Amino acid sequence: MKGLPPVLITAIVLVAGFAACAVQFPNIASTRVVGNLLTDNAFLGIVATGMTFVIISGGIDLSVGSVIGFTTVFVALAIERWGVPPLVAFVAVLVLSATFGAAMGAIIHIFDLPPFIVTLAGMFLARGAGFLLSTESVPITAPVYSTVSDFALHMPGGGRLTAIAIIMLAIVLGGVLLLRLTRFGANVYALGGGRATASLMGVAVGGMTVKIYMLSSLLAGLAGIVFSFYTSAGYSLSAVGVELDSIAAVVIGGTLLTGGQGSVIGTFLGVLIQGMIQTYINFDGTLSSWWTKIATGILLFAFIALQQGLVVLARRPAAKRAGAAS
Amino acid sequence: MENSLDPAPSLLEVRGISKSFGAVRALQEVDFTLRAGEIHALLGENGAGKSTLIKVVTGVFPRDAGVVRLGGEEVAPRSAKAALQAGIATVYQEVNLLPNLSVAQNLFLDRQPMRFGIVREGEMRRRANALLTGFGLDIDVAAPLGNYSVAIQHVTAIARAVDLSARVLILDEPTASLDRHEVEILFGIMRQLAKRGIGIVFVSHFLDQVYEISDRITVLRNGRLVGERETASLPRLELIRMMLGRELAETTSARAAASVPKSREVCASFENYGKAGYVAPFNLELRHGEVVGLAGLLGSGRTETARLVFGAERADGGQARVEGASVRLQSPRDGVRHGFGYCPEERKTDGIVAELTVRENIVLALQAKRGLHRPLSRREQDELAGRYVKMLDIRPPDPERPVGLLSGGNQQKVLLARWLATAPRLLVLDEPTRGIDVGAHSEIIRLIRELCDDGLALLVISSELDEIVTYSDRVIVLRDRAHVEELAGEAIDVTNILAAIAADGAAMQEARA
Amino acid sequence: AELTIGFSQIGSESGWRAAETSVSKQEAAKRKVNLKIADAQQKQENQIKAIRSFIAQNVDAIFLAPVVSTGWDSVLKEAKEAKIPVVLLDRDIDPSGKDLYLTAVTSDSVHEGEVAGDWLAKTVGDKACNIVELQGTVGASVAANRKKGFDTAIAKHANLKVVRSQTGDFTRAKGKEVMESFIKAEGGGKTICAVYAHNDDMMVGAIQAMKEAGLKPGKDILTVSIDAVPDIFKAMAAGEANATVELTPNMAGPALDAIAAFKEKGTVPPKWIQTESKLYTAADDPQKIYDSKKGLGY
Amino acid sequence: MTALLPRRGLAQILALIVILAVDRLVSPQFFDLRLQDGRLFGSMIDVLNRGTPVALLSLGMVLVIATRGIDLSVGAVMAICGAIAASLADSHGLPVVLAAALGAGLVCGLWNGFLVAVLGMQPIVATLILMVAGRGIAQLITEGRIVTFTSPDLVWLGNGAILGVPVPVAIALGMLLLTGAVVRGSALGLLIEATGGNARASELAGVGTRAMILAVYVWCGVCAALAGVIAAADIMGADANNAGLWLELDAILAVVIGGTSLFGGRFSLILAVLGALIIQTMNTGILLSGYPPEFNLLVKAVVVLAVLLLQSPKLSGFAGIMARLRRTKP
Ligand SMILES: Nc1ncnc2c1ncn2[C@@H]1O[C@H](COP(=O)(O)OP(=O)(O)OP(=O)(O)O)[C@@H](O)[C@H]1O
Ligand SMILES: Nc1ncnc2c1ncn2[C@@H]1O[C@H](COP(=O)(O)OP(=O)(O)OP(=O)(O)O)[C@@H](O)[C@H]1O
Ligand SMILES: [Mg+2]
Ligand SMILES: [Mg+2]
Repeated sequence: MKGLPPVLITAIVLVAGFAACAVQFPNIASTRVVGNLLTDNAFLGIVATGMTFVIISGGIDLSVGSVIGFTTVFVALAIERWGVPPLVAFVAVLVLSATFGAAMGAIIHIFDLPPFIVTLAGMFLARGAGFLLSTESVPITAPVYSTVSDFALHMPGGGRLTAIAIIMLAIVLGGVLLLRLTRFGANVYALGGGRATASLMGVAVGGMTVKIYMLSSLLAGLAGIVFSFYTSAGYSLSAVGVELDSIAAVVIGGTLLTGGQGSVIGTFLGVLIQGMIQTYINFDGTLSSWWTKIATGILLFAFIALQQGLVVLARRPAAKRAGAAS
Repeated sequence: MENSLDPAPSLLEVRGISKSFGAVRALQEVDFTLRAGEIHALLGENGAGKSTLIKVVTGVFPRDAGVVRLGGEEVAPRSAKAALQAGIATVYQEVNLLPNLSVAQNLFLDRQPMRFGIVREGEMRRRANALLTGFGLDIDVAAPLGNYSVAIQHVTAIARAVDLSARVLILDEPTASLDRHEVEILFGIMRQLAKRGIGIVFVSHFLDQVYEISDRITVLRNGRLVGERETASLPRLELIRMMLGRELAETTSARAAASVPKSREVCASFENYGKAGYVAPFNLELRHGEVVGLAGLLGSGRTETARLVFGAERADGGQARVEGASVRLQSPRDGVRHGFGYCPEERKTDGIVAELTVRENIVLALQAKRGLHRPLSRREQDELAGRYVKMLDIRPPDPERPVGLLSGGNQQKVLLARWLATAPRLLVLDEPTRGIDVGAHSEIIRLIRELCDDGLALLVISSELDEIVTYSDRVIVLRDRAHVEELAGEAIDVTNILAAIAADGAAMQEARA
Repeated sequence: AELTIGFSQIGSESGWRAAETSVSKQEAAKRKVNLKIADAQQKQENQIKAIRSFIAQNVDAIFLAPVVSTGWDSVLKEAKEAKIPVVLLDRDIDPSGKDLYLTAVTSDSVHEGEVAGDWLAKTVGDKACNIVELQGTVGASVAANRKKGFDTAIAKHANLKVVRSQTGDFTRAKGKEVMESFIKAEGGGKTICAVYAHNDDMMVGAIQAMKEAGLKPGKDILTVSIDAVPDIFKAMAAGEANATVELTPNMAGPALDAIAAFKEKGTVPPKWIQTESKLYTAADDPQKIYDSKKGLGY
Repeated sequence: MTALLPRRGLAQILALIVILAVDRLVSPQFFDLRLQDGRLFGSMIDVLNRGTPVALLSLGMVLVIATRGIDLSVGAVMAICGAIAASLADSHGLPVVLAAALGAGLVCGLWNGFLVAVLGMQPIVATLILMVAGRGIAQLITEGRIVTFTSPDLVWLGNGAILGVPVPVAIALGMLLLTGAVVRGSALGLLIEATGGNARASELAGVGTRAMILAVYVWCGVCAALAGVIAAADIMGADANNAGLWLELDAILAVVIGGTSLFGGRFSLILAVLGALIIQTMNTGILLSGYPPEFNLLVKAVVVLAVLLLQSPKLSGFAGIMARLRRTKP
């Protein structure tokens, strides 16, 4: 449960990376870029927060990208075609996605099926449902959208802290508090430590599983809404592959895929690290499609290896003591 | 206690419980009655069905038939949580706590002190500290439980169950990994609780403890109820006969060692062997045909010594020799290659591969030793498994059963079989008799003697000093992760060992003075 | 001064796209323009990020090959605020953003489908003709448009009918797999008269499937597809394909010219610079076209 | 759970039969077979032939998963090796081409194995690195184009036939037998299962768990390489952009449908391949059905869930459902 050291290490890696990038491209060290980083990764930050809960509990949720896609289409159609007021559409889609997550959680628990596969089926299902709604991209013209996308707190240096960035920061903060300070959070860790054991200790494992996947899908739905603000449109193919991005962010943030350990702050840093890798590549601008991929892979490796190395270094004295026991 | 006519009303009544796992009938029409305020021992051989009965009563397993009444009302909990809510708190046999959570969180999981929906971390730690201090434990409750030894984990589990202040407290082999001191504390607490009217079910293979603490005894055999007696009026031999269904060829409880001083060639030796921050450098000679016992308090460095000797942990200094030739022990593979074997103390995490069958678990080490390209044929495997299942009386005697489904004691025997199958020259046993019933216990001790008569060298760790005294030719006493004393021959007895262990306090005082 | 232009490219999902990228580089080099290409790996969010970082770098102009038609309003507004002209390449965006970009150099993908459909209608004449269609990726606007154009074109001819339509994801392998099952489902291919594929890659796969089923593509079954990549000309030269509609990879050339004129003389280009959707058939000396296209990076 | 042992595979076979029956419903000529140019021809053959890449991937994947790992990079490795084979095909003989491609797969596997076994990275991220970078490497080799070749030898690998059986199918069968022989003929199978079941305990029993982990990733790489070569041979070209795209998910799905737990331990090669066939039978059925492609994913989701529920330990068929309903009633 001690989240601090790995998080600190991730933070160090982030700052070091940022500094290195800024040396090469001084423009990077501007509030504008930082603002962009938050805005551009707002939806990723939100899903990744949900994913953190899932992964700490020992599960995984592959459906989030598709849920985002579905949400954007649903919201767009509801507002533009069905004439539903935006706020009602948001509530409806959040209820829908939360129900979807709850259903996946229930299947996982009741039938004792691996989350990987259940949520994979969920991924197909949500994407397919999106296609059924519309295969075209639907622009959203509701006035709320322009109001929200135009809203921004201006930072010194020309940077903008946009509404969706603020939503993301709020969700991350909420996630931190929920995981750290509540009984629910403690139970999430408990599930990750061992479902059977947690159950023997009196944790309502079934209920928790349902709630955790519900939370993840709910946040994916919210991320979908944010994504629709980001693009002012709904498109069934949006956010393909986001599940892997968010898993990567969670893991880079120091959360163990085996569950039981990790933190939301770490995930947030992981999202920023990924965003930074991309910013760097964009600033470079000379990379072909393939070198972009290769560079992303190399940077990903470098970050993880660096982090792993630091963790090993940090653990060294402790390892001797814990040795046999742990 | 409303019913003033009955001084000890029955609190928990179990009637006609049956439970089968596939073809295995683990429980058949078992009755069990627990009165308020009594300590009731539930006894039986390994695999008799004790743990299963407990799990059925607490709703972990669904039952096939029977009723459970708590305080006269029928209850049918469907989960451990429901059982807890009904007032039955349980410490299951294997430590069932979460190593990734802090000690405090483990103690207060799902019932943390809250304010405005937020866990009061400080308050929780304070209470955790207070609770554990009652058990004589002064540890950092904010650290992950996994950092601590099994013993501490076990105490934590007990403390948790006790603190739930239920009407019924069930303890499945709580003392298996505790030392005398901790057992004393636990018994003190149990007596207090009983006085408060709580009914306590106590499972143990230590008959001394049973006689010390329990009021009544229920014995199971092969999933059936054998009988229920008052402890005071049940002679020990009679109890053993009830458990085993036969007489126990009472083992030589006196020191049988040193009967035939044999050649005693050195099998393996360690000079100045150690690892900084792990265990202080030590010298150790292990001879063929000799049992060396390691004694000490919990956390004194016995397991650490064993792991260094086997190669599970790398030494950072010193010299190891096998049959006189100097060797490097960098990994368990090295140990196995040099003919060592090691039964670890934490059988669930370090020992068994739960999903694999008894046969596969038995041949695992031998196969690893032979290498990939020389697979044991199925016939050889069957033959080996069959032999050891019979020799160690592993029950049920089905080599194709996943080992995770065996009772705790039987799992332990499978581990022993795994190493015997490799025909080792040196066997390191960390708590080999933990959780093993009286019958098997004497079997294993007899086996240890036999093995060493055949020239095997043995290094045995046990918290049972009587046991160590019974079979050891030499005893090494550890304290604070250092080897402090070696006893041999006539000097080996419980008093001397205790003195060596306790010299601690005296020496410290001397040093301070 | 030398111009610096940021180009937010979609990714590298096909040979055509690779050719567009490499032609763009050649054209930029010809005009001594510093072209910064950011590859979005098929993701809109990456394109938005790229545009934002171009703005942060204060480039002289931005080229955008939008992966989807919607969702560019706010980022293009930012570009506009920063006074950076934007040119759309290859695909158009939603009409609501009309005033946010300088011009769009694109082909009309609905028109491409029409050209293909018209060719087929003309070739078949009055015979009844069952068509099977290999669609592009579900949800991709190009796929929808090419389908729409084709459907409009053949709607005028009652004898033409699309009997099966599945997605081949714009890839050879899927094109082949889908064609295989079409053949099975249509009595060994005997009832199929023509194949329409939303791109040439799928058609190349389909041609292989037909050959393996013992059918003669180009003769037993007519083929028409879109893009005009070199390999389809090879098939055409071998008599295994009948027609393709060109989608030129040179979108950057006209765009660069427009930007240069705009920067130097302030000439505002027309809102839409449409590229030609030229039809090629076996009559156009496919071998020669193949040789000329080979080096373009397809 | 393992009490099901004697019945292992029943659920999968049942699922396959049901899906085949549905396929027969949507396409009456589904089971028709004829000989075409010395090669069997029919929808069933398509199922086998198209199922080959995933079947090959699942042969490697099942071993990786048995050690409690996962390999997300197989799709990218397919692309790399296909690209290598295609670029060498017209200038070198088949042995060189194969050696180069399989060698590349082996190197990829070593890299993954190194990250997991030696550096101790979590398998999903370790292989994510190659998943991302690997496709880039493949595109680097082809420069984003589709590299075509005409070498008849390599083409034969994709389109030829042995005794009427398509070569890819024969290769997959051969690999199944080979893997089976290696894994079950030596002690490898047992040691892999032990490693996946409890790595700590296995290590203490003297099992070289690192070597096991390294070995399975290497084998997974080799299988992926073979799948990549076959995929390239099939379309007579290497499409680095799309070859093997998202196939890692299909391979994992195949393994899980084949009853191997993602938490490691017991595995079955045959059932994993059967899982791949189930997936492909469903895909082919979708293509034959004539439904609009918008439905593809929905059908897939429903079938996957149904197949999984069929083998859920908590539920054996209809009886199980009823029992559960009864039990959940208060
Ligand atoms: N989950 C299970 N599935 C199948 N069989 C089981 C399961 N749990 C226990 N058994 C079997 O039930 C029988 C009773 O086991 P149980 O664990 O109750 O014994 P026990 O009396 O607690 O023994 P020990 O003293 O060794 O702990 C054994 O034969 C065991 O193999
Ligand atoms: N009373 C205690 N207070 C605090 N820490 C303890 C205590 N007892 C043990 N520990 C810690 O538990 C860890 C594991 O001890 P370990 O089990 O290895 O010792 P041991 O000598 O093998 O004892 P045993 O085999 O009887 O459990 C050590 O890190 C030790 O510091
Ligand atoms: Mg027991
Ligand atoms: Mg110990």
